[in-house]
Amino acid sequence: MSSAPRKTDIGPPHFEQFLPPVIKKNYGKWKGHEIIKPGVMVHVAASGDKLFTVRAATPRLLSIATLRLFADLADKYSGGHLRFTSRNNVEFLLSDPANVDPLIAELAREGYGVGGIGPAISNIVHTQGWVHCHSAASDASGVVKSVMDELYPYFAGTRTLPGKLRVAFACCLNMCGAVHCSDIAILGVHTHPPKINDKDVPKMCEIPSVVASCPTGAVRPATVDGASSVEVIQEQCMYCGNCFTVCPAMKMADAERDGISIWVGGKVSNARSEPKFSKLAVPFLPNNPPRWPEVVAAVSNLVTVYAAHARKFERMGEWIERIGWPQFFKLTGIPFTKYHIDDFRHAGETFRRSTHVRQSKEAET
Amino acid sequence: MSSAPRKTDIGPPHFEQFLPPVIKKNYGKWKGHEIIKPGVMVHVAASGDKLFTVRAATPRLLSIATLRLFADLADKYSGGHLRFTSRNNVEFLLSDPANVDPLIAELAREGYGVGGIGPAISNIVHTQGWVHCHSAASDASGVVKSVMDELYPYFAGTRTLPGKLRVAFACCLNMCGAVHCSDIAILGVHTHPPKINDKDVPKMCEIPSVVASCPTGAVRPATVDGASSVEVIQEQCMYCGNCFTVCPAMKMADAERDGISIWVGGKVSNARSEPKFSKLAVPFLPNNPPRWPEVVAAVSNLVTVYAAHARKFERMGEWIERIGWPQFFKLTGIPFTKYHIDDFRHAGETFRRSTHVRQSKEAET
Amino acid sequence: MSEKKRETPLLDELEKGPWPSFVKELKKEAARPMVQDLLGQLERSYEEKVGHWKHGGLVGVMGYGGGVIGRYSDLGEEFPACAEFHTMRINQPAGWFYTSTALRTIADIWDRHGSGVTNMHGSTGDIILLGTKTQELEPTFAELTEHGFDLGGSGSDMRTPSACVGPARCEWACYDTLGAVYDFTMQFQDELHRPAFPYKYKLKFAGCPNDCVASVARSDMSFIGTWRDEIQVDQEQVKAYAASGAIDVQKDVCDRCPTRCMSWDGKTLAIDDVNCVKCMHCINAMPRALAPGNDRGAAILIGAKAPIVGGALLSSVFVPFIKMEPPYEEIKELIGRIWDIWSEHGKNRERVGEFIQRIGLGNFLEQIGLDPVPEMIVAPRANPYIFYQDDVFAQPGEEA
Amino acid sequence: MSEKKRETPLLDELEKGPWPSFVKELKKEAARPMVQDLLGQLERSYEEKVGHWKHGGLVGVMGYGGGVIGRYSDLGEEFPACAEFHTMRINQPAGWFYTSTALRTIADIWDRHGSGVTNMHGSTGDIILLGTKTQELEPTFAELTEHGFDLGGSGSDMRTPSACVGPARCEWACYDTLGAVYDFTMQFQDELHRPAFPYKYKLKFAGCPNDCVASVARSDMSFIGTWRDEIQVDQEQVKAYAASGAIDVQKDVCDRCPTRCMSWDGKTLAIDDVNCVKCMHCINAMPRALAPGNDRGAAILIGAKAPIVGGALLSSVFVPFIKMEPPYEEIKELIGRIWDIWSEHGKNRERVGEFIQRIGLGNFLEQIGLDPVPEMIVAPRANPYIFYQDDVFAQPGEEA
Ligand code: SRM
Ligand code: SRM
Ligand code: SRM
Ligand code: SRM
Ligand code: SF4
Ligand code: SF4
Ligand code: SF4
Ligand code: SF4
Ligand code: SF4
Ligand code: SF4
Ligand code: SF4
Ligand code: SF4
Repeated sequence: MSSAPRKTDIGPPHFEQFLPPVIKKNYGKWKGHEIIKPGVMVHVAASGDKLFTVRAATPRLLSIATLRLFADLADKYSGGHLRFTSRNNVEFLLSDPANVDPLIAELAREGYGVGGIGPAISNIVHTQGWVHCHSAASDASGVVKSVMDELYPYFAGTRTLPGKLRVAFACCLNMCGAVHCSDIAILGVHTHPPKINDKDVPKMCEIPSVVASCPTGAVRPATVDGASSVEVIQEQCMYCGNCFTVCPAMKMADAERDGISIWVGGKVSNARSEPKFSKLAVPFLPNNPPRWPEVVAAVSNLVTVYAAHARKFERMGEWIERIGWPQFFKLTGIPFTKYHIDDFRHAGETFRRSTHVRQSKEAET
Repeated sequence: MSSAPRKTDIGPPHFEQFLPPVIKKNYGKWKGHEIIKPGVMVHVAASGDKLFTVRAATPRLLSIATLRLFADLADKYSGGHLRFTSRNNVEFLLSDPANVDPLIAELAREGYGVGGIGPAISNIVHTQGWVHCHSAASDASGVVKSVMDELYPYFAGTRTLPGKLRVAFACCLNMCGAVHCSDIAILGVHTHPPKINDKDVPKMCEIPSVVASCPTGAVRPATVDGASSVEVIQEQCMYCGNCFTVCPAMKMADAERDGISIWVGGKVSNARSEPKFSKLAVPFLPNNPPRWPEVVAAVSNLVTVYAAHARKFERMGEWIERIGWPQFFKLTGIPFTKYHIDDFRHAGETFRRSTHVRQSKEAET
Repeated sequence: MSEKKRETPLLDELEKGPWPSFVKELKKEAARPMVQDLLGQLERSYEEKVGHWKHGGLVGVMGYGGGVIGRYSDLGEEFPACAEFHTMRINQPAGWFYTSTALRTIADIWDRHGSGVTNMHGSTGDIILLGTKTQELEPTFAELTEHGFDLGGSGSDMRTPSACVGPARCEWACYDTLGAVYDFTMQFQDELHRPAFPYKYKLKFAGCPNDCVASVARSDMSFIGTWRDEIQVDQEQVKAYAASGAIDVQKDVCDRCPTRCMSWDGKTLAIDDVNCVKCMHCINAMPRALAPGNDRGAAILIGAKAPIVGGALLSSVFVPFIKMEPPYEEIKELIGRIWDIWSEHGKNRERVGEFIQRIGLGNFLEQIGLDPVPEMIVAPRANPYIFYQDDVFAQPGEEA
Repeated sequence: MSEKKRETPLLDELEKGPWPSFVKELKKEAARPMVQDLLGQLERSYEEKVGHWKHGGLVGVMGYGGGVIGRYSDLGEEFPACAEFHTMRINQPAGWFYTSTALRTIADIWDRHGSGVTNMHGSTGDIILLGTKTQELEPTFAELTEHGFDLGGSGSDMRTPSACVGPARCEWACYDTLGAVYDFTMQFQDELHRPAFPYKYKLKFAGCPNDCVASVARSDMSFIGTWRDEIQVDQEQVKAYAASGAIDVQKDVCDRCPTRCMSWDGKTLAIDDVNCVKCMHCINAMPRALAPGNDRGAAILIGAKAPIVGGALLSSVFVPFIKMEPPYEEIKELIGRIWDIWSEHGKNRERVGEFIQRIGLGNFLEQIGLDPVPEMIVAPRANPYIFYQDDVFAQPGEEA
């Protein structure tokens, strides 16, 4: 565009220029906050100054039309100031409490509901899916939309929860996002070994890298019709797709056998208990676009059971650890299968190496 | 000896013939027990019958002279009935409480003190050492004797403890005995790779088994002076001695570099907390016969610190988990080194994957 | 074909319901052929239950090795307008703060050069500009830099660092997360833009142990704010919480403290701070009454990652406590030493967390010159396979 | 040389002190040349800090593959009387009960045929007869069987099972440990005496979760007594404990319950038995007040072992609860199925615990025809590397 010397390595704009005046003034000097109503909180500074935050949902995938809409709303209600959150909501940063309700009304009109603060369900951290990624075993945005439509009352504050409940979605085992440490993780899975295009392998792939990429050593060099390619020992493949990441000629996608698994009980905060991984709840559900009813039902069931049984502040994983996994499977009605038992590197660590077992036949929480 | 048809596979004698009458009568119908004094307890049956147990120390390695002595004492005081415990003490099973004190007196005269019941230190589970095993990195009986001479007050009940404290000894990493799950485990260690006798390898060893025996893959087939033998990649060897177990031509013993390591905080009971492995406390102490003063001092220090700080019922490992390992190292004065950090298969599981850290500089229990 | 509007009955279903609809977002830009074809291809994916993107390709801007993800359709004939559909990753401002002007600037640039579709934001934190052609990459980049924006990371480089809102709005921030993320990002521009590592390296900055950027799960190096001294307690406010009935101080607070180091007699909340592990729970539960101490800084943790290849990892304690003060020299040197040894000895596609487990944390510490401390571990080794070195013989009995 | 008494100044040190001395024991038999030489060789080990035994040799009794550990001195010239010094492992009576007569029988046999030195008992549980020559093995064996004793295990066979004292003296025994250990030992005489497995297989029987035979750490198959119904509570006795001051019911009992399923209001001890994990603590603490329930049996755990080769393991839950009633058919069949598949597919020197981890517990269960239950695990897998099989497609939505 311009013929001036090319600028590189300038880094991001300095954040300070984007901070509202009340933040600049009270930076690092906040004293406390309170949730005023669903999606709205006020932070109070030592100086007595107040900052009102209105948090609205976004689908993360935003058109520039919407960016302009948000800019307009910010100009109108929050002195042109807004931010996005680490879970892809948008937050308007208001100084004048009188602007809160009009802003909420206008956001609602445009389809961006307000909520997600406190012991609630916030936005689903998610990924690209069929919108942009080559690896996806499912769409991302469609599943997120379907699930959040169902869980919306927990976002908007019309239904409450014992503690925060973080849902995440990833469309393949690369797990872009903190899927592996979420209260409920929805994970796209391939369940079929890669289909090798022997013609393309020598052109597109470095065979040693492909062999090295496989966590289970299922990929071996092979000669096919006189040319060097690879073969996959089918029984050793657990469909991670890592070979495909390094070798486009090993396609994973499979319309009938790609699907979704559901994992529960992870967290990242250090509050009370240490961060933990999510654990397998439902091994496989089919891809059923556009609304993935099986996935929605399964997630909804998990949320309902958790909401009914957990104690105040208890995250999903903390609740399950208190009542024990056998009881979790009983309460949720999810069948326990051999797939639930880990069989990878650290498998033994998940075995119950004691007699600490709830023996009662009719165990209830 | 006899010319009758050879008897085989008859199994052990049936235990019932060895039970005292009071046990036969009340088998499975005991109601409770009480510790009367150090080393003496009474069990009361539903019928009201009582059984008095006097537990005496043994060095486990017993002469037949002593077996005959025990037999005589049993005839004199317990109707000829006695048993040994799972920790190699001997228990006289008395019906007449009047016999308790005379028995104790006679045992004491013979050098077999009474104790080890309740929250005490009992006998050290141990192994063969230089008395019988080819694998030993230290003697067993000598270390046990030296340590128990020091800890004797905790056995005899003149010093008390918050809970049971189980000490175990094994003379090599084969760990014959529950060394890996003891409150204090004393473990003989080799710290030098095997010395290969290339002449003997082909005669005495199956090379593929030797190669397979090495947990780290340090053993490789090699040709030495034209004959097939093995070589050991020195940096990959962690001195487990497993190659020696399958191949006598790979000697581990090394007078200067064999020694002792100390491990703490294991348990096997399910009481309160789940069974746990012992963890490394002191990586290496020299073999210093006949009395291993460094080992005795280290064990004694551990017992003293535990006795001073743990709460009632708390086993060593439960106490440490409550106060945290940093505090354990501080209180015991044991230096924390890189050796304490696991680097084998499950290494990552021992890393602190949270910020749950006691930050205070002057942490005390 | 892109000229005539394709029907999207399946996607249309996703315009319904209370949650904001990504389909509506796409349709807002559907006047553009690129988005029209994207909708068409996506509808096809919904029908067929498979994606239609080919494996990425090497595209980018001059002099940079990362920041652009090349993407081609495998239905390019049918949907030519999105046959090329690369994304650009733009380094976000710290804490994702914007003014309306800044947001419009981005919108305008993307209006001129791309699909008009974005992600606000990508999982790593970048602004994602979703879909453009190769020929537009350079012009977009020129306009972005013109307006003060630059690319983020991709490939085997340092990835765009991110931070929680921190002192800008949060009373619990134990250090300046925004200041730090900006400083480190600027310091390591070269490492961000020119992949030269064995694999990616992510930094995330959280102001306190609540970890609102999920750093412990998602970054090779997590800076998590914490403190060393006593929790600040306003006893009157504790009583007020108790009186209000909103909080049962014994049950909701004391009994949920992970080390049970608090006690409450109905009047005074006593904290045995020596045993407090700074988990934040009591502070979260009674924000008006409690606050982190005054001796604040951060714990540095290392090695989180997703499952590929060797299994997922959470970060683990590396520096239990450090003051977070600009210019952060000590930390930058530490990072430099880590990158040096990992770059030299790490295998291709081996994250630093896996590298450390492979060579052993003890050895790693030795090589970068950091002392082992017991705070790094949950417990010492249980496994007796110890690689003894000569130093153990030098100090017999030292522990007694 | 064995004719003249050798000085043992180092060993003599170990005759001092309050703990019974193994050196005194040896000296009680020192009239025997074999023990005289053993003392000499041992003194040498104490001087030189190395053992002087050669790697075992293949010796045994006719028709048996185990039960004897061959041992030769590497100083056989100097100490000829203990140049051969094999041990015999004799299967102990269940619970290590003896009469004086039985003990004298053993002493007499070993007087005639061996060193006169024993271990009461070996770590696995056997009576260890310590030191004899090859030529004495058969005669000793004949005398032993004559008197009703038989050899125990060694090598890759079932090893001598052992049991805690159980119902013979303990109020907490949830099943007949002694009856069971005798029954299983008799049932599997062939497997005990003739090594035919990939490696050793140990069985241990503990009457309750206190596990006084350390079965969870030391046996490939642990039978640990437990119960399914409510703990029996005598409230009067609880009050008596509280009143005595010996026990602080809240602090010492309720607060130490692993699931905190007990509560105490000063008068009544309430137990939420559904959440009780049968750890025994409260019962141990107040034996007069509490007792295990009436619906008793055992949990079967599988796979404990020492570190060689792949690392130490504790046993893990295999059958969460089973009634322990003779003739134990169901359990014996289960053991048979385990041995079959492990013998067929186990590698040489691979313990069953390692075998299960290698092939996967899920697959193992499938092969032996046992249903997976969540009691077997601490938590489901966190790792997404799942070997899906066709059955997952058969049941879509079944869990909803
Ligand atoms: C805005 C945001 C930071 C940002 O820079 O964007 C943020 C802001 C706040 N967090 Fe957070 N957290 C934010 C993501 C997170 C995350 C990260 C995530 O979800 O991926 C976590 C870790 C979640 C986990 O453990 O899986 C997180 C765990 C917490 C916790 C700990 C909750 C717990 O019990 O485990 C608190 C304390 C609390 O809520 O009591 C907290 C508290 C807060 C407070 C109250 C802090 C304050 O005083 O300002 C803020 C508003 C609370 C709220 O939303 O309920 N924040 N918070 C993020 C909002 C995301 C959203 O749109 O919903
Ligand atoms: C005799 C013996 C069983 C046998 O068949 O030989 C036995 C007998 C009793 N044990 Fe035990 N235990 C015996 C080895 C064990 C072991 C195994 C070991 O040490 O290798 C353990 C597991 C230790 C561990 O966890 O590392 C063991 C863990 C217990 C416990 C749980 C203690 C805890 O808090 O963890 C109790 C309950 C208690 O003491 O409160 C117990 C309780 C008892 C009682 C009170 C049971 C009873 O009512 O009769 C018996 C006497 C107690 C005592 O010695 O203090 N027994 N007990 C063993 C005596 C060994 C010795 O000579 O010292
Ligand atoms: C765009 C984004 C997802 C999103 O929708 O937000 C993304 C997209 C991709 N990720 Fe990611 N990752 C994205 C954040 C993450 C995160 C989350 C984070 O950074 O906090 C993770 C988990 C944390 C971690 O780093 O481990 C993540 C873990 C992966 C992995 C697995 C890495 C591992 O060590 O396990 C791969 C596979 C690889 O690197 O080969 C991967 C690979 C990919 C690739 C490049 C696909 C590939 O196989 O080469 C995806 C390109 C998709 C596309 O078409 O645009 N992505 N990826 C995120 C980057 C946006 C941004 O810059 O802000
Ligand atoms: C005699 C005894 C030690 C003692 O002093 O009591 C013993 C002695 C030996 N054990 Fe053991 N083990 C003895 C109980 C144990 C135990 C404890 C137990 O059974 O409760 C264990 C730990 C539990 C387990 O089985 O894992 C044990 C784990 C080992 C191992 C490691 C096995 C593993 O899988 O990790 C080996 C090495 C091997 O098998 O190659 C081993 C090997 C040996 C050998 C045969 C040495 C060898 O390398 O071949 C030792 C012969 C010593 C000798 O000269 O007599 N011994 N061994 C114990 C048997 C006496 C008996 O029959 O009652
Ligand atoms: S999770 Fe997998 S499919 Fe989804 S964006 Fe990341 S790499 Fe692509
Ligand atoms: S999908 Fe994963 S397990 Fe299967 S061959 Fe490829 S890399 Fe290996
Ligand atoms: S622990 Fe090692 S040295 Fe000791 S008896 Fe067992 S195998 Fe032999
Ligand atoms: S001692 Fe152990 S690690 Fe060393 S070579 Fe032998 S088997 Fe391998
Ligand atoms: S991580 Fe801590 S400092 Fe940062 S926003 Fe969350 S609560 Fe506040
Ligand atoms: S911060 Fe956590 S550990 Fe510290 S006192 Fe509060 S609840 Fe307890
Ligand atoms: S294991 Fe239980 S039943 Fe057996 S002796 Fe110990 S306490 Fe009694
Ligand atoms: S047996 Fe253990 S788990 Fe059960 S109530 Fe007693 S202390 Fe609690």
